[in-house]
Amino acid sequence: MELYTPLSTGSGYWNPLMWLIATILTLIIAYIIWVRGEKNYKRGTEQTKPFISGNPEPPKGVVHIRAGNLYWGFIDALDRYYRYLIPLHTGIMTDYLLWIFGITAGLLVVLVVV
Amino acid sequence: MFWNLPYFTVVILTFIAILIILTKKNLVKILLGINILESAVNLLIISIGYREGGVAPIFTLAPSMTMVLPTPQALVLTSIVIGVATSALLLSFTMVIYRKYGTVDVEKMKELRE
Amino acid sequence: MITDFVIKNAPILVVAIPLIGAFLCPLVGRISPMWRKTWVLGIVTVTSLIAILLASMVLTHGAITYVFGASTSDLTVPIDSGGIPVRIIFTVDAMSAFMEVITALVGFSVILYSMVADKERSNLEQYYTLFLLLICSVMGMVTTGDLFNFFVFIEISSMASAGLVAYRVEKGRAIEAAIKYFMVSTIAAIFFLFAIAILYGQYNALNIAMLAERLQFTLLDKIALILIVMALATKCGAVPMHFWTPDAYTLAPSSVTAMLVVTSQASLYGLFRFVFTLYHLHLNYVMIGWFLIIIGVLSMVIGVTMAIPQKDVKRLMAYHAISQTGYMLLGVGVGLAVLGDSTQLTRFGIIAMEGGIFHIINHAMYKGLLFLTAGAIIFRIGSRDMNRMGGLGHSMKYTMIFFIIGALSIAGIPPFNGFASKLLIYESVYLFNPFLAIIAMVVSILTLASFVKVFHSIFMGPPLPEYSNVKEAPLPMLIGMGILALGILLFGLFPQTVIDTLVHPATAALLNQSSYVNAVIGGV
Amino acid sequence: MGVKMMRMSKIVRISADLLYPFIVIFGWYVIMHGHLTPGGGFQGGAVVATGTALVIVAYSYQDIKTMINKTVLWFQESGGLMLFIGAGLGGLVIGFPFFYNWLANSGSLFGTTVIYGPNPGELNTAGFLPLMNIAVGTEVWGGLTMVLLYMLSGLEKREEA
Repeated sequence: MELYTPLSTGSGYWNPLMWLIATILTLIIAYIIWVRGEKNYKRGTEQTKPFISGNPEPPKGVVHIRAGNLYWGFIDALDRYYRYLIPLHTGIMTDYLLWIFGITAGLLVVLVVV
Repeated sequence: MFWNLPYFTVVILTFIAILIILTKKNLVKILLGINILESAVNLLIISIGYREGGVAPIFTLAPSMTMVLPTPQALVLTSIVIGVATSALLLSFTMVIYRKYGTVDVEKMKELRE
Repeated sequence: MITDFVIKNAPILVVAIPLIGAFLCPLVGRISPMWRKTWVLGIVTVTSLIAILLASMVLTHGAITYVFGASTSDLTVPIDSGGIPVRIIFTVDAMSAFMEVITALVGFSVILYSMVADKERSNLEQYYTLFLLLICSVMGMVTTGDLFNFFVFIEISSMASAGLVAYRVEKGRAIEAAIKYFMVSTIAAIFFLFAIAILYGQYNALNIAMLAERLQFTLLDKIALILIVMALATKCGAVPMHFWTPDAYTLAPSSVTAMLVVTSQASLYGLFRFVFTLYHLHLNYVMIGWFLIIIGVLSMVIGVTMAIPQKDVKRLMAYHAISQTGYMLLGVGVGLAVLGDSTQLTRFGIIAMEGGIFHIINHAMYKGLLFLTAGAIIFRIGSRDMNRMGGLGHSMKYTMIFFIIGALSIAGIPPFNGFASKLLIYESVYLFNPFLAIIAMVVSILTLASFVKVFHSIFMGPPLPEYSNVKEAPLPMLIGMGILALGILLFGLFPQTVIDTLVHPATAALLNQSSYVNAVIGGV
Repeated sequence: MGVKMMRMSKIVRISADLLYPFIVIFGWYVIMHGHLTPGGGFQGGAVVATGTALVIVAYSYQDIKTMINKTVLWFQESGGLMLFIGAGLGGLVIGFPFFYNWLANSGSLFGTTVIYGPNPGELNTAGFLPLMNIAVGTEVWGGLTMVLLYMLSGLEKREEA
């Protein structure tokens, strides 16, 4: 009996333990490379500050991007999709029920025709 | 034909109830529609349980004839009990909604959208 | 002595113990809050243990039937009944056992979490009464072998969960969510009752096994099938009947939301049970299979795209719940669409179904965990609006770790359990129709994107001044989340073990209709 | 008291008082004969609760609050359900399945053996079915009365606001 069987997916397999070992190995290698890096920098000077094209660094509170501003590009690009999708969720209870009755009626019609 | 009359009633009641549920705006009227729909199902089950020439399954001083199976009656009793609980819960919700929102119009009841 | 008793009566005890617990809760709660806590926790622990015991019994010895009111508990067909199982019967096969395990796991962690999260609320006796009633109804839905009892348990679960959703009134908004949810569930339940009436009228039986044996697939049976499918698809929140889901999931207390996820999975179980066990090959399986696939794909796409612009953290997660339900419908729908073709069924159909069913337990765990972390955050800062959050990673480190585990799992990132089930679905669906598999992968990427947004806006960034005195969530809440997180990790690391012990028997039980029928009426 | 006392006229109140015991007795008749005739716990309990509804209609809310104790109703509801489940679990204790009719034909309470087929209908039969009818009747009585009271209290709050 085998100690550990990987997940067989019909056309391949997936072994999380191997994946975990590979990840840990990669992390160790990355750590080794990182440790060998430049050590003689000075904290709190220009060397550790982020470089924003020469502009002064804004205070931290301003930097935090709030949730509403994330992915505006995505939503803007799909505007024509969202323009129809969001108004569909009207929040009116009768509409919810209309969908249920409508789909059922549609299926029954399909059934009678087929 | 005549013995099918209960089934026609079921169909008519169902359509009346669906129309009420979908077209009325008043929450209380929609609740009445749901009650009518429940009655339609109950009538359907009771009509299914009917057998010509059978007597009700009550042993007390019954004539010696074939008795009908009491399962449909039991089902309808249970479903009436459930219907009562449903109506009570929905009516209490309606009362709270009216107290908080000042309306029982479903179209004005859309704080939750999108 | 006591073990014999439990082993003999396990199918009824998983339903009866929460029921007794629920109705004694108001009386016990009068003594003191401490007694109430101990009582509720004890009841849930005992129920979960018995459910797991029952599942292990079923998985080793095969399906168990339990007959109410007979002189012995396996006398399914009374001698004077003419070969018809007239009594109320509980049938527990591997698929039911699988659902019992889910309910036991999530129910226990959620109650543990709720002990602290909800302790400030009023009327806790009624709250826990409804909560235990909800657990009881879910257990009942997955154990019953009878159509009408399934309807009764659906109604109990709707009532209990509507009451729980409406628990925090929140200026009437929770009531609005509850009334929408309850109205939709009532309509769905009435559809189901119509289907029961149609089936009973034709075959004079309510027992699933008996009906499965007698079914002819006439026009009326087709109508009944559509009513059943629509009712249960509505209850599990598939697009386009999903509108109640975000409302109810958002406004319910977080622990309740985690349990509502399990309730909708139980409806999904009912859908699979009736389609596979009741109708099986009589079914016009290609059409119904494609119907499940279509609503599955719609659920995935619309769920995830509606989730991205949300600002309310729980509403966002609720839309993800819809989206993940789509994966299960897709997986099992593919299995259903090739049900009659045995070569294709063995080539990818069974794998697709295993993926879909494995996803049910994974989803119940990681979605439960995510709702619980959201609840912990709301518990500490008192707001659901993500625009007002930020920098909480500095003060709520463990919550953040649990959130990361849940989020990576839902997005299908290795090595967590979401990846394992999604991989099964991708590979098998690709063999069925590559286009569907590509949609599933894109949806997975969008899921990751939307959880990156949540993670960034809640935990990242500098500590905000208004949340400077926010502390870590209390220990029982962390333990509740930790149990689920541990489950996610274990299921992710040993997927094949889970498949072999739980998922494969469940799939086999669904596919093998005759074994189910024999378990109930084979002993004649 | 600032709120107007909304009670009906004296004739209605006296009639309600007079009718109340009859309604309760009729309800309990339906409950007790549940295993012999149509009806049973739920129907009888609903009838008994109707009596309370009549009293609620006839008197004002302030009067009702002093007449009915909610704690008793709570105990009634929980107690009825416990009796029901307990009757079901009674079979388990003596080694039979859930809902096994362990009282039937035992000769003791509700245990008289009946002949199969049409019979005059003896009250002391049917095992635990009458017990369950009593349980359900008590529970429904308490539950429906409580529903009525809560709805009434909702109305009262509305008037005060």
